Amino acid sequence: MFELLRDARMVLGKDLLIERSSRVVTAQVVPFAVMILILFGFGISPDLRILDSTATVAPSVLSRVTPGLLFLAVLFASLLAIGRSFGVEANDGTLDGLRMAGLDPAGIFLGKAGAVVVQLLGVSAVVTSGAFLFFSVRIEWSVARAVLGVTTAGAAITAIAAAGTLYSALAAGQRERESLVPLLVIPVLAPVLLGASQATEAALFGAVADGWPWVAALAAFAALYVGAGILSFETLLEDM
Amino acid sequence: MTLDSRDPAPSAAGDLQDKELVQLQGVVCLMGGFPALAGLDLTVGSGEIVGLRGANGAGKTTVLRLCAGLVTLSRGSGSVLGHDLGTRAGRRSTRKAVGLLGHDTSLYDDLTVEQNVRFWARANRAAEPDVLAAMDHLGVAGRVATVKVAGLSAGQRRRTALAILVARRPRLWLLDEPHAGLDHDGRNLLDQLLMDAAAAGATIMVATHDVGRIDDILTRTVIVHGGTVHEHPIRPIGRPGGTDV
Amino acid sequence: MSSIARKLAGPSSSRGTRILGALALVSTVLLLLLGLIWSPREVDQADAVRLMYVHVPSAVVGLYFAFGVTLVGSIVYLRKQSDFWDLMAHAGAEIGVLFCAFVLVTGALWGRPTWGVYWEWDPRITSTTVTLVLYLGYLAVRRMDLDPVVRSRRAAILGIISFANLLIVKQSVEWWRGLHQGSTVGIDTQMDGLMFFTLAWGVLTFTLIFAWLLMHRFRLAWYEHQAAAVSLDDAIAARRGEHRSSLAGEAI
Amino acid sequence: MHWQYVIPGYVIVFAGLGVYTASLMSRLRSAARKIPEEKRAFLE
Repeated sequence: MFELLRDARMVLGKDLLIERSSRVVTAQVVPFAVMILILFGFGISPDLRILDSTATVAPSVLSRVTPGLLFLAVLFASLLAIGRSFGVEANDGTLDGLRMAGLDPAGIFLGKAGAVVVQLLGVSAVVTSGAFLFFSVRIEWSVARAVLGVTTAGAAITAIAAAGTLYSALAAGQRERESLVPLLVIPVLAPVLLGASQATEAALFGAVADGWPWVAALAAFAALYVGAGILSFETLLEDM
Repeated sequence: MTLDSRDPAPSAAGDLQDKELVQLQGVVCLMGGFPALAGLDLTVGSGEIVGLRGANGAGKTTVLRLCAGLVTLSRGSGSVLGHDLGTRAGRRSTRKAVGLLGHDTSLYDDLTVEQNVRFWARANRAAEPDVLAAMDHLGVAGRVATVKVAGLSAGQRRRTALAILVARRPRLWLLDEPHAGLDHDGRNLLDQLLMDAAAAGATIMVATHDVGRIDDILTRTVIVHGGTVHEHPIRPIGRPGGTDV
Repeated sequence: MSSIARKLAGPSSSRGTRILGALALVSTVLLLLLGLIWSPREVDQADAVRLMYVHVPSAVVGLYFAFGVTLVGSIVYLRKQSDFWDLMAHAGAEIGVLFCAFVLVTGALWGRPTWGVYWEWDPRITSTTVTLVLYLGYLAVRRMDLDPVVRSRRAAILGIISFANLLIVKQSVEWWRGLHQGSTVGIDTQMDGLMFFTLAWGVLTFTLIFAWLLMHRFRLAWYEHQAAAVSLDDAIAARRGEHRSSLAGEAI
Repeated sequence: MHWQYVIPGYVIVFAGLGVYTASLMSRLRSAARKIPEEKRAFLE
C-alpha cells in the first residue's frame, strides 16, 4: 500500500513537472477548450431567447444550455489531455522504463490519472469562468450552489481521467491509438456528461437538492473506473 | 586470437560463478504475430560477457528484451537470474534485477537531464551519490545537466541513459547497440565501464556491430540468425566477409 | 441431405447444428406468419405494433444474450486462459453488434408512426445506440495488431468493463428521461393473448437464430485460431530457414 | 395501416440476418481451406 502510493506520487509529480516545463495543457488545451465555447456561441445563436414572462430580460438559449456545453468543452479538452498523458510515454520507450523500474502498475495508473485530474481541474476552472462570461449566465449565488458545482466537477473529472487513462493503456503501443481512444472513451463517458450536466443544471438554475443524486452517481462511476484501473493495469502493462 | 578459447572473466561474485544466469530453451517470441524468435536456445553463465551478432532483423533486440522480462514467450521456457520468464511475477522480478539499454533511451524530452536522472534514480531506487558519480563519469554533469533532453545530441542522450543504468547496479547488463551515436571518447568510456562492471562480477550481454576494443573483453560471441542462435566457433571477429553486415 | 442444404449448413455442419438450424428456420417462418398475418393489429399503433415482434427479441438477444456471452467469455478467459471462451467472447460481440443495429432500425421505424419522429429520446433506443458504439470499440480492439495473447487479454478486460458500462448507460439514460417525462408511451399498451404469444415466439425464434449464429461464428473463430497455429508453425520454420540458408552462404 | 414502416423493418432484419449468415458461411469456407482436415473437427 505504501509502495503503491509512493509510486503514484512519483509518477504524478513527474507528469506535473513535464507539464510545468512544456506547458502543453496550459498553452494549448486551455485555449482549445475556450475556443470550443466560442464555437458553441457561433453554432447556437446567442440571440435565441427563451420566453419567460417572469424575467425582465429574456434569458438566451445559450445561457440556459450552459451546463451541457460546459462539460462538452471539458470532455473534448480531456481527450487532448489524456492523449498528451500517454503521448509523453509513447516517445523514446519511457513506458518500458517505468516497467523496468518495477513500479507498481496500480501506482502508475493512479499517478497518471491523478495528473490528468489536476490538469483538467485547471481547464474546467477556466472554461467555467469563460462560460459565465461568454454566455452571460445569471444565477443566484449561494454557498450550497457553489459546493454542488465544485463537487460535480471533481467527481466528473475523476471519472473522465480514470476512464481515459484506462482506455489509453488498453490501446497503448498501437499506431491508431489517437483515433481508437476517443472511440472507446466517448461512449463510456456518455453517462458522465449526462450526470455532470444534470447536476450543474441543478447547481445553476434548479433546486440544489436535485443535483446531489447525480453527484452520487458520478462518484460511483468514478470509483468504479478507479477500481477497474487499479485491478487491470497490471495485466495491461505486464504484457505488451 | 579465438574467442571461445578465452577464460571466463575473473569474477568477484564467487557464489554465482557456476550458476547459469540466463537459460532459454526453444523460445518462440511473437512480435505482432511474427516469430521474431523461432525456437531459440541460449545459456549464459555468471560473469560471461556475451556478444550477440547478426544481421538486422535477426532477433538480437528481441533476445535482449526477452531477457529483460519485457516480452512474453509463446513457446519454450526461459529463466533469468532464477526468475521464470513464463510467469508474470517472474518477469516482474527479472525487470527489477536487470539493466537494459535499448535503442530507446527512456528519457522524457521535456525534462532536463538532471530532472530525468533524478526521476529515474528514484523510480529505480538507486542511491543518489551513485547517480551523481555516474553522471560525472559520463560527462553529463555540470552545464549539460540543466539542458532539456530534447536539446541533447544522440550521444549525450545515450550517456545520460548509461548514467541511469550504471546507478541501477544491475547484475545482468543487457545492451543493444550501446555504441550507436557515441563519439570516440564515449566509446572508450563505455568499453571501460563494461570492463569495470565485468571485473566487479556483472554478467553482460551486448548486441553490437561495433568492432574494436569491446572484442577484447567478450568471453564469447553468438550469432543470432533467423530467430535462432548459432554458437559461433573459431572465427576472428572483424574479418572481412563476416556475417555482421 | 441435398446439396443446397449441405451448402447452407456450411463446411462445418454437424448433426446438432443442422437440427438447430432447421428449428430456427421453421420458427422464423412461423414468426413471420404470426407477426405479419395471424396476430391482430393494435388499437393505437395499428400495424406498427408488428415491429415489436422483431424489435424486442433483437434487444433481448443482442443486448443481454450476446453481450452476456462476451462478458462470461471474458471473465473465464482471464481466469483460466481458455481459448474457447476467448473466441466465444469475440463471437458474442460480433453478433451482438448485428442485433443492436436491428434494434435501432426497427425502433426508429416504429417511432415514426407512433411518435411522429424516427428518433425520439427514448431511453431504450438512446442507450442501445451508445452500447452499439461501445461494442464497435470492442471489435476495434480485437483487430489491434498485437501479439494474439496480449490482444485477447486486453479484449477480455474491455469485454468486462463494456458490460458494466452497458448497464450504467441504460440506468443513467432511464433515470435522465424519467426525471423529465412520464414513462415512454407505446410498449405498455394493451396486449391481447395472441400478441403476447407472438412476442414470446419472437424471443424464442431469435434465441434459436442467435444460438445457431453463435456456434458458427465460434467455429469461424476456432478455424482462424487453428489456422494461426498452423501458419505460426510455418512461419517459425521459415524463420529458422533464414538461419540455414544464410549459414550455407556463409560456408563459402 | 403503417405497413410502409413494418415491411421495411422486417426486410432489413431478415435480409440482414441472411447477408450476415451468407458472409459467415463464405468466411467459414475460406478459413476451413487454410487448415488441415484433421484439425477441422472439434467440440460440439
